[in-house]
Amino acid sequence: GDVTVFAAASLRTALDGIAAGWKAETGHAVTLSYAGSSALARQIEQGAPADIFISSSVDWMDLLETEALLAPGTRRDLLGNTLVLVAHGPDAAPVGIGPALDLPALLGPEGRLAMALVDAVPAGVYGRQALESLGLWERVAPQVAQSDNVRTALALVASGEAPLGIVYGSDAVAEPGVSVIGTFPEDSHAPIVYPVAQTADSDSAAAAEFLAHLGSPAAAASFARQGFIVLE
Amino acid sequence: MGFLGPEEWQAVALSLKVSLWATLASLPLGILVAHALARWRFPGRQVLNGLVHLPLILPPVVTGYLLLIAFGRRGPFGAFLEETFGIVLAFRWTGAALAAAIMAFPLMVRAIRLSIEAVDPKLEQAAATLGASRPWVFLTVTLPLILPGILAGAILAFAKAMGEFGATITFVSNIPGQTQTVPSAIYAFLQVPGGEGAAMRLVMVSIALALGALLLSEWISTRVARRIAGR
Amino acid sequence: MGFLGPEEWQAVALSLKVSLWATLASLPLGILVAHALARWRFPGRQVLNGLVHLPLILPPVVTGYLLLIAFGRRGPFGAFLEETFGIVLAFRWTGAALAAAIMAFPLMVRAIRLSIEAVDPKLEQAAATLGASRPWVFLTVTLPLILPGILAGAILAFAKAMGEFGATITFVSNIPGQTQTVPSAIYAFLQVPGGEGAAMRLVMVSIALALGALLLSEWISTRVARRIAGR
Amino acid sequence: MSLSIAIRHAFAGFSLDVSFQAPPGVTALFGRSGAGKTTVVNAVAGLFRPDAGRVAVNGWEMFDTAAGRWLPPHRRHLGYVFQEGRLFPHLTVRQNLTYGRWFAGGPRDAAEVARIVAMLGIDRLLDRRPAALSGGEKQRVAIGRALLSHPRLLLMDEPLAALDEARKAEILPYLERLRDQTDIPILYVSHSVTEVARLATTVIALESGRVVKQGPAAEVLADPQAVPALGVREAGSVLAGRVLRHDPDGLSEIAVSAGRFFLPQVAAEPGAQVRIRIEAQDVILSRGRPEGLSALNILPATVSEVRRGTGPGVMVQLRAGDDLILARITRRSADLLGIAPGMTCFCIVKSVAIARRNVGLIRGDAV
Amino acid sequence: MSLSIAIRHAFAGFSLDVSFQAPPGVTALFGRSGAGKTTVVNAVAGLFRPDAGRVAVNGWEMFDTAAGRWLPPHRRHLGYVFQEGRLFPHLTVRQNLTYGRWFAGGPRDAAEVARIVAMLGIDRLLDRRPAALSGGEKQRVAIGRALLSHPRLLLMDEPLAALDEARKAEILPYLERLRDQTDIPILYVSHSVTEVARLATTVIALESGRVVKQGPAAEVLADPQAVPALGVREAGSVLAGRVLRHDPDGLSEIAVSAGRFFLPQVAAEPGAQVRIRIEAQDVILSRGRPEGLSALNILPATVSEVRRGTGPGVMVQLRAGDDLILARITRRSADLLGIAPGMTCFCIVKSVAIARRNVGLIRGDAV
Ligand SMILES: Nc1ncnc2c1ncn2[C@@H]1O[C@H](COP(=O)(O)OP(=O)(O)OP(=O)(O)O)[C@@H](O)[C@H]1O
Ligand SMILES: Nc1ncnc2c1ncn2[C@@H]1O[C@H](COP(=O)(O)OP(=O)(O)OP(=O)(O)O)[C@@H](O)[C@H]1O
Ligand code: MOO
Ligand SMILES: [Mg+2]
Ligand SMILES: [Mg+2]
Repeated sequence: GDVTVFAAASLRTALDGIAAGWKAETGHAVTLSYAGSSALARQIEQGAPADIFISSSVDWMDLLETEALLAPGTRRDLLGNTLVLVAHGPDAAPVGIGPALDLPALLGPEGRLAMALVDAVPAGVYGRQALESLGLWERVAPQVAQSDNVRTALALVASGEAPLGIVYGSDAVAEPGVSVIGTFPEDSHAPIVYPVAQTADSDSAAAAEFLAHLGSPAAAASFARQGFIVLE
Repeated sequence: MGFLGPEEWQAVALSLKVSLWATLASLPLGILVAHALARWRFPGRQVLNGLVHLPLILPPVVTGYLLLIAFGRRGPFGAFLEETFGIVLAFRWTGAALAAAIMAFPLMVRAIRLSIEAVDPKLEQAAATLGASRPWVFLTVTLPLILPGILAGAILAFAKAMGEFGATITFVSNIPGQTQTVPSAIYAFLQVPGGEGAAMRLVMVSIALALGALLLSEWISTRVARRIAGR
Repeated sequence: MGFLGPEEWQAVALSLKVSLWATLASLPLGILVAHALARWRFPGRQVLNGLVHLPLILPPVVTGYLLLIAFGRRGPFGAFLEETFGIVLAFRWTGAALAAAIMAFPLMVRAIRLSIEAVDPKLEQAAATLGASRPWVFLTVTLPLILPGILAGAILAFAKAMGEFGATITFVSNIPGQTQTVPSAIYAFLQVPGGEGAAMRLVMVSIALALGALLLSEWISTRVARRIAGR
Repeated sequence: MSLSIAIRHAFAGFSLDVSFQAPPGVTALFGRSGAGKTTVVNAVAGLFRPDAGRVAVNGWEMFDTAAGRWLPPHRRHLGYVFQEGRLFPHLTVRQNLTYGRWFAGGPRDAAEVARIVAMLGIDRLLDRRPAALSGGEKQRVAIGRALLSHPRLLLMDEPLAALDEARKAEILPYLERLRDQTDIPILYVSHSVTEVARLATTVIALESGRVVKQGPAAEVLADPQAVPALGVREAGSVLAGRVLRHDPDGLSEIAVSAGRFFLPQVAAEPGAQVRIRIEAQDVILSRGRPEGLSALNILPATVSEVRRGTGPGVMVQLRAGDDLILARITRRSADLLGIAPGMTCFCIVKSVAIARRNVGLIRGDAV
Repeated sequence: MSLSIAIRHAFAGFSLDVSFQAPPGVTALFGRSGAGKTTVVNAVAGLFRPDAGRVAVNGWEMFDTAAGRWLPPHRRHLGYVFQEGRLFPHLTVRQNLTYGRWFAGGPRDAAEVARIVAMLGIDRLLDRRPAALSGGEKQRVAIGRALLSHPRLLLMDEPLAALDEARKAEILPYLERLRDQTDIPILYVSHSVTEVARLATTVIALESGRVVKQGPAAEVLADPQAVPALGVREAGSVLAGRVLRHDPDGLSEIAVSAGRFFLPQVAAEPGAQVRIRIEAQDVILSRGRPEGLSALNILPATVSEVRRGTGPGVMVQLRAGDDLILARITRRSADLLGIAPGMTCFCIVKSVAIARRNVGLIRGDAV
């Protein structure tokens, strides 16, 4: 009756709470394995005992789907997120995000813009798309410092190492060392989506139940508290 | 229990188990390979040497990825092991131990190899003239003389195993109670807002354990050296 | 150039530069610390020993965080270095070298320490009776005798530096041409579906370089050993 | 032949070409520092593989380049006492001693260990480790270790050099007994002609990697031509004798072919065969039988050969009964006395001049 | 006093309590294996720190527990020839030789190196490394290395044990010259009374960590009471003499207080002072002046002391002129000849029985 969930590491706080609640409710235990979406997807390719996969990137879920590793009809978009510009310090002045934004000036000559890897990690990819669509990328690109994940990028800003960073709204929510000084327009980048699906190999009866539970109001509240946008 | 939650204690226990097994199970092979590299001349010696060092050179994620491809359930070795011996490594603590052992192997081998090279071959010759065949020379002369080196290598490997993260999480994922070692748990904490406190507590436990092992090994090898020096 | 793109070649060049500097710059300190641990008895010896080993025990990400806190521009050491010497580590290749050096330091120290312990103190005594003070004994007797060990330690450190990823990217991030080392580039490729091919090409380059260094060191130390053995 | 050795090897700057056969007993390798003695012994032990050669012990071939045969050291059943000890530092003295026995598979006779330990005077040391031993103590343990491994051939590379006279005197009889009571051949390297004369059945003199003299010990040692190879100070001859009786004043009477010999307390029963080495420099020649001298041994003899070198000394070989005696006297005395082949005279030898170490036993009648 | 040493230390199972003063020259530490010789030398070198004691060389205090003084080895300016060589394996022979000179800061005399190299016979080896040397070759290099470091005190722990007689004979004169021509005191460990008698100014006999006999060499060696400590075979006396002339037949005439002595070719100019060691066992006593003997040296003497032990031998001390001669004869001869204090008789010594190594030079008139 137990369920194993492979989930993108950034979902940890929310999912831990949801799983605990569900266990109290149903008695079914949920095992949660958090890692980067790429690692988890590859593991599922290699027969990992996952019943449910929650990815932070559409690409990896797409790959599993084309390889027929997902239980048909179980995939749905679970969560969305916003992309925000954060600055060091608790009360930095907000800026207007648009083609007129002079990021190099904000950064100063030495300052770095912290992002996740702009070609590889979803948050970085979205960030680059946004900057490109706003026509800001060309000028700021030389000053971008890319981290292996959003949390490290955020840490660079929180520590003051980088004055500005582009991260998910959900990441900025609970970090006292930074303030959100602007949110990128939804249409400046591809939709930020966390898809979920049951795996083809899953034979857990409870898996479908938990999958459904993820859409429950309680779960939605939990996700929302962490700054995610609950889709559907 | 107040310092760490039950899941964290579980990670600590698992890390200890994984690191211990990784160290102990790879020790005989480590000694053998170290001996071969130190004392034998055979074709392919440098290839073996290079192979042993690969995990050191490669980013851990790559090692983990290669392990996943080779020893995953669908991988050639993984499938073979499962079919013939019923051994499953993928996504089990045994896999974590394999990853840790492989990552720590170059360190273990180097430490042991250096200590073998420091043994005076004249003593081994003397043993041979007294009738000891190569294996016996090794067991009765070389091995006792390199015990401090073996201990050093084992502890080094243990420490590395306790800290190993990249290869482990890539190979066997991060499943609490199964493959979630202390470093993976630390990683998971660091990925969400507010997790730093819990992460640092785990870091402290992990430092305490590994340093404890380290000091123990220093103490033992000092004693052994003193005994040999006849003091 | 067809095998790798220009950005990848840049990463290769940078990795070499970072690893070389990390190794060479930490070597004197490594020898000093190894010598202190092997031959001196002083209070705090075990603390030093533990400190040296920390990077091995900790998950690399944690080391990266700690570096960031200590050596970032706002960190106590980072600010000091910048104000007094104008040295900036954050987001520079120098920071990558520092991260690599620190991650490789335990390996370097252990290798050198073992080789120092293998030097017969009786030879050092003989040098002392001939008028050599401690530093001279070290320079003229111990050092030449441990050259193979130093070489081994340096190459080990170099190899580790070539593969270092977690601490580096956390500390100095990934700026093409500045801090994007080969492992970061590999990691980036592995994050996207279908990136494995490009990653594996980089892996091969990185293996070739590190193994080349390794074989070179083996060859040199065999020659040195042969010379000492008078063959 | 018990020992058959042929070894050829070229080092840079030194080439070795040694070949000899030796009957059972002790074969002494004698030669100056750097002559190649250790190298030969190492080749016999299998620790060094020469370019070409053959080594056989009692017909058992251990090495033969022609036949492509090469036994590894541990299959050769040798006891090797090294020039520099080579004790196992991690084992106690006791464990060092019994190390080889363990592999020999022979009888585990506790009394044997006790006997050898007592002979070597290392009882006090059994529980120490080598690092806490003095130089001589180490060497004694090394000898015991080799002896206890039940070897088929004993290799000894200057085993006694680090020992004091008293200890040497204690160990030599044991080596003699080994030589006489067992079939174990011994290849013995030494700088000391005393040791060689006392122990050796066969002497092989090496010079710069070549055999310059070889043959039965008594012959080589009494050969005036061999004197340069052995060193003038060390020249001397060996007489065979039989113990007649022990007198109450501590002297033993020995029958030699030319008469009677008096020696201080010989440790052998009446009837025992002994060999007596007489150093050439200890022999005084006299035309007539001298009277009123403190020297007790006066043997009539006939000069058989006189060898004059460039120095002030003359080597005189005399026949006394069936034995050969070598005397070294000054040229001046030789001229004054008119020493020439054919002349008869008396050989005078002090009893006490013949050190106990110069008296050896043959065929174990030791007490 | 040139050398003043007091050392107390307790090992588990062995305690050392040695204290002596010695005048300039060579101080020989003599004693059986395990007596504590190396331990004393190590304490002097500063390689071993005893529980308590004091070491001073020519008034220069290197160690004094009472004063809390302890100089580290490299500040002591010693040349130490170790029992086991300890050459630097990574340096060539040449580099090993000049290692200490480098720190000594004294004159860099290339001729000095050449001279010592020639004396030690190691010219061929200069570019080799220690691993390619034989046992004796290693030891010769070690001696050269110590000599070339311009030491204020030379420590030699059985330096010649690994060398053959010929090489010993070559090196001994050099040590003598060192003793006589420089102020460098030498602390010399040896098992060989020959070496001791030839070199030593002062003899310190150790037994189980205690000094059992000490004093000027001539005295200790001619003391019949000292015989047990030194070993009966090694007893002998030392005569002072002056070279008169060298005869064309290769003999040298030496004036001693009791008459004239003939020795084979002494390497010293007429007029040079020499010391001649005569082993007690080489002396024959005769009631009357013997005739027709090949022995050339016949000195009139008066018996001054007779020491009978339990064995067959008797030790006789005689006064010949101003010198003391020790003779070891059998009890039987002593009785036959009626040897007793006060009796006059003749001491007969063969010229060739006095080995060249037993003739030493005093105050460097060497040729
Ligand atoms: N590896 C080598 N390369 C060149 N020469 C060597 C090598 N090993 C030994 N020799 C030379 O071979 C000769 C014989 O050496 P060996 O050790 O057999 O001498 P030995 O007769 O035992 O001398 P000793 O009495 O001093 O021990 C020496 O001149 C030595 O220098
Ligand atoms: N660390 C130690 N612990 C206990 N006993 C020791 C230690 N070191 C030396 N000894 C003992 O001290 C005694 C003296 O040793 P030392 O080396 O001075 O002898 P030695 O006179 O030089 O003998 P040799 O002539 O055999 O070299 C020996 O009995 C030895 O066993
Ligand atoms: O060095 Mo790694 O990056 O995670 O173990
Ligand atoms: Mg030799
Ligand atoms: Mg000694």
